[in-house]
Amino acid sequence: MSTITLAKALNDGLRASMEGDAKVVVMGEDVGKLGGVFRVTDGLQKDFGEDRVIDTPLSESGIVGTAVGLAMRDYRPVCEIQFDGFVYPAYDQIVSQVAKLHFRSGGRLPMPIVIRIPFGGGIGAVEHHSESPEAQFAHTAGLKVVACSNAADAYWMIQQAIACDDPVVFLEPKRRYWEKANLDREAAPAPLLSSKVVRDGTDVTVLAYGPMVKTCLESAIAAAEGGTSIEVIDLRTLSPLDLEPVYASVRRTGRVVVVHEAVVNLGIGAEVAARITEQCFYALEAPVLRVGGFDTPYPPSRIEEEYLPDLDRVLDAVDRSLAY
Amino acid sequence: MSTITLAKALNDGLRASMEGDAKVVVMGEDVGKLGGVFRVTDGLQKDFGEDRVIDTPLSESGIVGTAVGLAMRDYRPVCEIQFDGFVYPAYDQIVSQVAKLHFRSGGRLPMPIVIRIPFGGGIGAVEHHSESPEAQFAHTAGLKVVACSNAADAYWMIQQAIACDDPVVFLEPKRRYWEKANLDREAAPAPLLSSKVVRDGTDVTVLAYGPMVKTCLESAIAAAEGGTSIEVIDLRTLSPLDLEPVYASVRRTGRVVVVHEAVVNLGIGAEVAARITEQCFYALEAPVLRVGGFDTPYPPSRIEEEYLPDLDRVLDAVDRSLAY
Amino acid sequence: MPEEPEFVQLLTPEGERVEHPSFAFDGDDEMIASMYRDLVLTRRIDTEATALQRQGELGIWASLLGQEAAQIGSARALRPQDFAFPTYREHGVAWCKGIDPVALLSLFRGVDQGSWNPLETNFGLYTIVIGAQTLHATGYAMGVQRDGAVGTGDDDRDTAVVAYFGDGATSQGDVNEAFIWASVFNAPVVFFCQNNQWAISEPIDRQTRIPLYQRASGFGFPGLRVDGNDVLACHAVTKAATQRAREGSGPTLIEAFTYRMGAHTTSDDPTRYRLSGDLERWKLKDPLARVHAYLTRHAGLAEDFFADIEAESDVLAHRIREGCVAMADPHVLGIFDKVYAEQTEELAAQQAGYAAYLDTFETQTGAHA
Amino acid sequence: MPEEPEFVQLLTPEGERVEHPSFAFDGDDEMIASMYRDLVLTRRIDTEATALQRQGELGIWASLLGQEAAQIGSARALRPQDFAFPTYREHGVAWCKGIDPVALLSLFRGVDQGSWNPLETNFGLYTIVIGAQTLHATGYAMGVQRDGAVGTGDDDRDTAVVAYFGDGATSQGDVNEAFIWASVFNAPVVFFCQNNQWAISEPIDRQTRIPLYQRASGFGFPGLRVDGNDVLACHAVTKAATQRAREGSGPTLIEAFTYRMGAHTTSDDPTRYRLSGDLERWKLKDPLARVHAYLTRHAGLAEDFFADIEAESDVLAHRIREGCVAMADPHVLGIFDKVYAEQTEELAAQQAGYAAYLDTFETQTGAHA
Ligand SMILES: Cc1ncc(C[n+]2csc(CCOP(=O)(O)OP(=O)(O)O)c2C)c(N)n1
Ligand SMILES: Cc1ncc(C[n+]2csc(CCOP(=O)(O)OP(=O)(O)O)c2C)c(N)n1
Ligand SMILES: [Mg+2]
Ligand SMILES: [Mg+2]
Repeated sequence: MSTITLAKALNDGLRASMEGDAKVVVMGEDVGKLGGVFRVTDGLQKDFGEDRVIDTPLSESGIVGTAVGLAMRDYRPVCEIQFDGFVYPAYDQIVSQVAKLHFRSGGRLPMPIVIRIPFGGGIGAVEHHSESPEAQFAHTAGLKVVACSNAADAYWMIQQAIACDDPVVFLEPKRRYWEKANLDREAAPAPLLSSKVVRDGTDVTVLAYGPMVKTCLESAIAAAEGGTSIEVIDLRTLSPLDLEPVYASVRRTGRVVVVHEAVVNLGIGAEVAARITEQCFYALEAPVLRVGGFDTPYPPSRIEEEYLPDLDRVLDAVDRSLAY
Repeated sequence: MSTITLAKALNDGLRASMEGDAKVVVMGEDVGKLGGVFRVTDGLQKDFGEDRVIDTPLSESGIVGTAVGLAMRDYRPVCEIQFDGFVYPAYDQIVSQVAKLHFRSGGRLPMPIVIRIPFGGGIGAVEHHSESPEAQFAHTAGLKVVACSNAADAYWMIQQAIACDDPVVFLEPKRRYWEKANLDREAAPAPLLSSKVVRDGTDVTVLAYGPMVKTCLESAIAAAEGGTSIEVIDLRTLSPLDLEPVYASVRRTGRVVVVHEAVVNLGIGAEVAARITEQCFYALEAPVLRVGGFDTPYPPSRIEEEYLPDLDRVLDAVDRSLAY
Repeated sequence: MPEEPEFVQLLTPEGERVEHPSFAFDGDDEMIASMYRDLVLTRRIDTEATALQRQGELGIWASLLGQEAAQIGSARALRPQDFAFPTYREHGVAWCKGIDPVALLSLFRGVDQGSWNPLETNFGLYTIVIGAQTLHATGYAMGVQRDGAVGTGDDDRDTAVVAYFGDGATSQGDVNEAFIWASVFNAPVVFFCQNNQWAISEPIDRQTRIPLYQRASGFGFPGLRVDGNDVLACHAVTKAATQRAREGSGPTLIEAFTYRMGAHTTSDDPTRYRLSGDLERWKLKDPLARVHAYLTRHAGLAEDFFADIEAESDVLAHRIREGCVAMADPHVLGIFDKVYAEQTEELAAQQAGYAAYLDTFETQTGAHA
Repeated sequence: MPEEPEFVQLLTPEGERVEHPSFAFDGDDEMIASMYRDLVLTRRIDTEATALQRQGELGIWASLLGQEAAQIGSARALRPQDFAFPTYREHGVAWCKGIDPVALLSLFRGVDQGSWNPLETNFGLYTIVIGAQTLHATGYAMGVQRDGAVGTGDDDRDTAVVAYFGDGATSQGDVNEAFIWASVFNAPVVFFCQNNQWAISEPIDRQTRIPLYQRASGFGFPGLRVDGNDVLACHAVTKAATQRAREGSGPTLIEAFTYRMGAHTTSDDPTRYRLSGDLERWKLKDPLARVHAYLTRHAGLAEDFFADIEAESDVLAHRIREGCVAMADPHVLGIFDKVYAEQTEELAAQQAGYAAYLDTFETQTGAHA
């Protein structure tokens, strides 16, 4: 058992995967000597060499497009996209090639590619550095999309993603990179594509993933003081969704709030709400309420804390749910 | 009043806009002499010249990226993306530039750009020619996203989209290009960003847009024979959504089915379902049911009719809704 | 467009062999004869497929008419371990890579999206999104490097990768990024551009104002233009370029200067945008006729040689037709199995749900059987 | 990387003027003196902004240290109607385009995403997505053509567009597509690449294996390398290239060979990836020092000239500091007004809803006031 930051847990996880499988290669902008702008790949090039930790030209389509070729040559590329807002130049390669090649090839071409994306806001950054693009990837059949929320999950999930024979869009909550958690390297990890109840409760079910899990846990603590018992579920996998634990919870609480930083409109919350309503129609005491971004681009950083869902907005939704 | 195909209605609409405003330019691959692969721009280059109807290099990012510059120089570019599956190379320019520039400039840079995309399947095409990318654009704040379903709407909506000072992703139901409708050029058109009840009914509300409107209307006719009265609403605008007419309908029927070709998971139906449930919680007799694509890439064309929502699948959902 | 530059030519349209200071065809007449066979059979595949499309058996077909020499010449220069990444028009390359022509049709018929195994054939899937495959090729070549399969001197080990693409594709960001990556990493990849003068309705001047092969100079690797209708020259330059790649000397851009004799695809109507005069001029440069002339005049091949190939091509055409018509539609439930290597529960549930739904018809009417 | 090629230099690091066969600086000493002022003030803006970041007044800052000459030299060659599209580092260009330096800070402070009007200043928004602006520049230049503002001979009408970008940017598809479009349409655009040798931690050899200016040759327009630390040379070549553009002779690529003297941004730590020796060598080529030397030695400018500029720069620094600190945070409700030119009802409703929500705090605690 050790205490470790989320960024370091990813670094350790990457290292473990690289040690375990010589076909794992890490590629991206500044992943070499610099160790990535968030230091997630720190030291890897030194230990595994320039052939396995590749500082690439400044072209995201190139990063993902060449990863396809490497995968066809039996490699397992782990691509780093430096910030969420810079994944879009690679969008075509991701949705038309990476996501589809297994299908298009009639199952002959596995695409064991991991696309790591530090995502979300809250770090005071300039534009294009605080985006939440997950819904777009989750809408794309052929990808698997996961988001870690804490160091322990990060350590295991990155290794599981790399071991997966399908392409995984791996979302890292950048505002939580420096937060610490206990990591038990001997514990058996939960399966990659599973959600997890991270706090038990009885009155309202709150769903979150990535950076918002911590916010929701804090909301639950605050609510408890007021006598409201919130169950918090970390979705962890956004495509496929693992909603059985959610349905079970909703059948008990009858009330759900979904929280994410991404724009509410067509965000993950929309899908989750639609499914819960379909599966738990008679159990719901209130409509599934959603807390997330407004229909605006991400705002300048000085007001991002007012834009981002926070404890108050989560509790406001909880209250509104309870008021039904 | 004249009878006209949807493709020709668009052609006439483009022509009217170009005649009315010398700043309107049409650009894309093969839009010149060929008149576009669907002939939507037929004859325009001959009449308006190569400076206003621009055969571009084969690069979609270039098409949209240069359109931004043209818009900054006071032009109103109408970009044609040849097929839905080829919009992704332009994705970065669309979501990070076109969608955001008005916001990023503090409102100083209007982006009156129309991005025309023939979308959807059903024409027996090979891969990448039958995609339904609308949810991804609707999720992107700063864009307006509309879909026409018939020739009369097409004629007006394209002109309204071009007249709009905001960027509009304009979706054209390619399998309906050759279908005819009556066009009254003197009639006052409905506002661009409005949905429309296209068939009155009392038992179930069915929502659709683009190519599925016709399918749903046919379903309604079939259902009527069986004694079920379906109200069909053509959403027309996907971002923003215009759901007041939908809520009004749902409050009467208590039952809703949303239909689109796009993958159900995080498709427009997810958002519509979530909102309806929130706004009409007590009015709903059944959860909003969704009919659409499975979580697979678009299949080979020989089985596309089995993959695409059809009359039977719409009616099946209607029956399931009624069974609640 | 400035005056057209010289290109590498080793066999004139009249069927005369000519010398080139840097490139020579290193095969004998027997090999030329066997390439001629490939040219004829490839053209026959194309003709048959076009006919099948006209008869409604294929949804669409992209004809390679006029580009046979560029494809056969280049592909015959490949060693078995060399990997080729095609567009949607490389039927001749597919042929040389041992792909059953019937298998080529399935995509165009709409029964699947690629029916050969790229990993077994060293021939990538047909790629419709223009230019995307050039990055795949470059990445594959980077994998080859990492496998130590470059510059060992072992002819069975050292591996070249060839990316095929058209003139229009050169305007895509991806293709230019591929040039950058290949150059920066000195990857063993050959960029083989068939400049057939057209990207659907757009003439080459919509993509460049200088000859395309010169693009390479801006990225720091050699580019050259070859007579794309000359199978010997295409073979010679590709052999040299792949050899260079295998040795570890990095990428080359080959521009095969040719002409799309037919429509872009069977859906296209070129009369809307190009003059028939061009076509007539290019017919004089036909890639098959010149080899036929050479073989007759200089290699002493007699009528029976050609008659045999004709007969073989009739058999092939027949087989293609039979194979095509026999190609069954897939079952819709099969698509759920192909999405992931590790199917998700969600998808399995969708599959089961749809199967149950289809069953309701089956029991009712058998409609979806 | 092969031997470095010649570049255009008109003022040596020692402050001596030298001749170049093709380019000459066409200004007088007075103009050099005024450019020196720009150099000093620009550097001062940069120093002050860096300090403000250290003190927590800015979230981040991208320093132009070392690149002043490339920016001032090129931007001073622009006419008022010429439009410049910057990256995030073109503070010197902004200065020459008349942008208030205080306005530059707002993006980095995080109070907005661009606070000048591109349409009034002919200076585009800072663009962070690498390379995107090069296509905007090309499109703008196509608009210029369509407005008939090229090749008329009217100096106040004919318009050039300049796209600024870095060495790293040359690897983006967009930049290469911009080259293609500019070339095909012969657009009046100058591509001004500041090769500062680094893209964050990646040295130039991750982007190219030949000198960058040669990229242009692959696209069919001229490219040249200039001493990016020589303000006279940067002025001369940009003047020639923009003149060429205005006349209707099409695009030019200028590679300004320079060096990023500081960190990539204030968030970066270059000691992790580069040697201090390089920095020391480049200090000897400082863009300001050489002009100072020239003005002292050859233009007879005395200490008071330099003292005046120092004084002016102190005033400027003070003004920047005051302006920065005074910059108020925007109200969060304002963001709803900026999304569309024609706000949607949906968004208006969200705005009202959020206002009502905030009000609940206001009445409770005033927290979100
Ligand atoms: C990204 C993308 N954009 C547009 C298309 C539509 N399209 C198919 S083929 C083609 C022209 C290709 O021209 P070229 O590269 O010269 O190849 P050719 O067809 O001549 O062999 C176009 C525009 C596409 N397939 N992919
Ligand atoms: C599309 C994209 N990818 C990645 C980044 C992150 N990033 C910001 S600056 C930079 C390096 C840019 O290098 P260069 O073009 O040489 O410009 P310089 O910073 O040296 O002026 C990178 C990778 C980005 N802003 N945009
Ligand atoms: Mg072509
Ligand atoms: Mg740089």
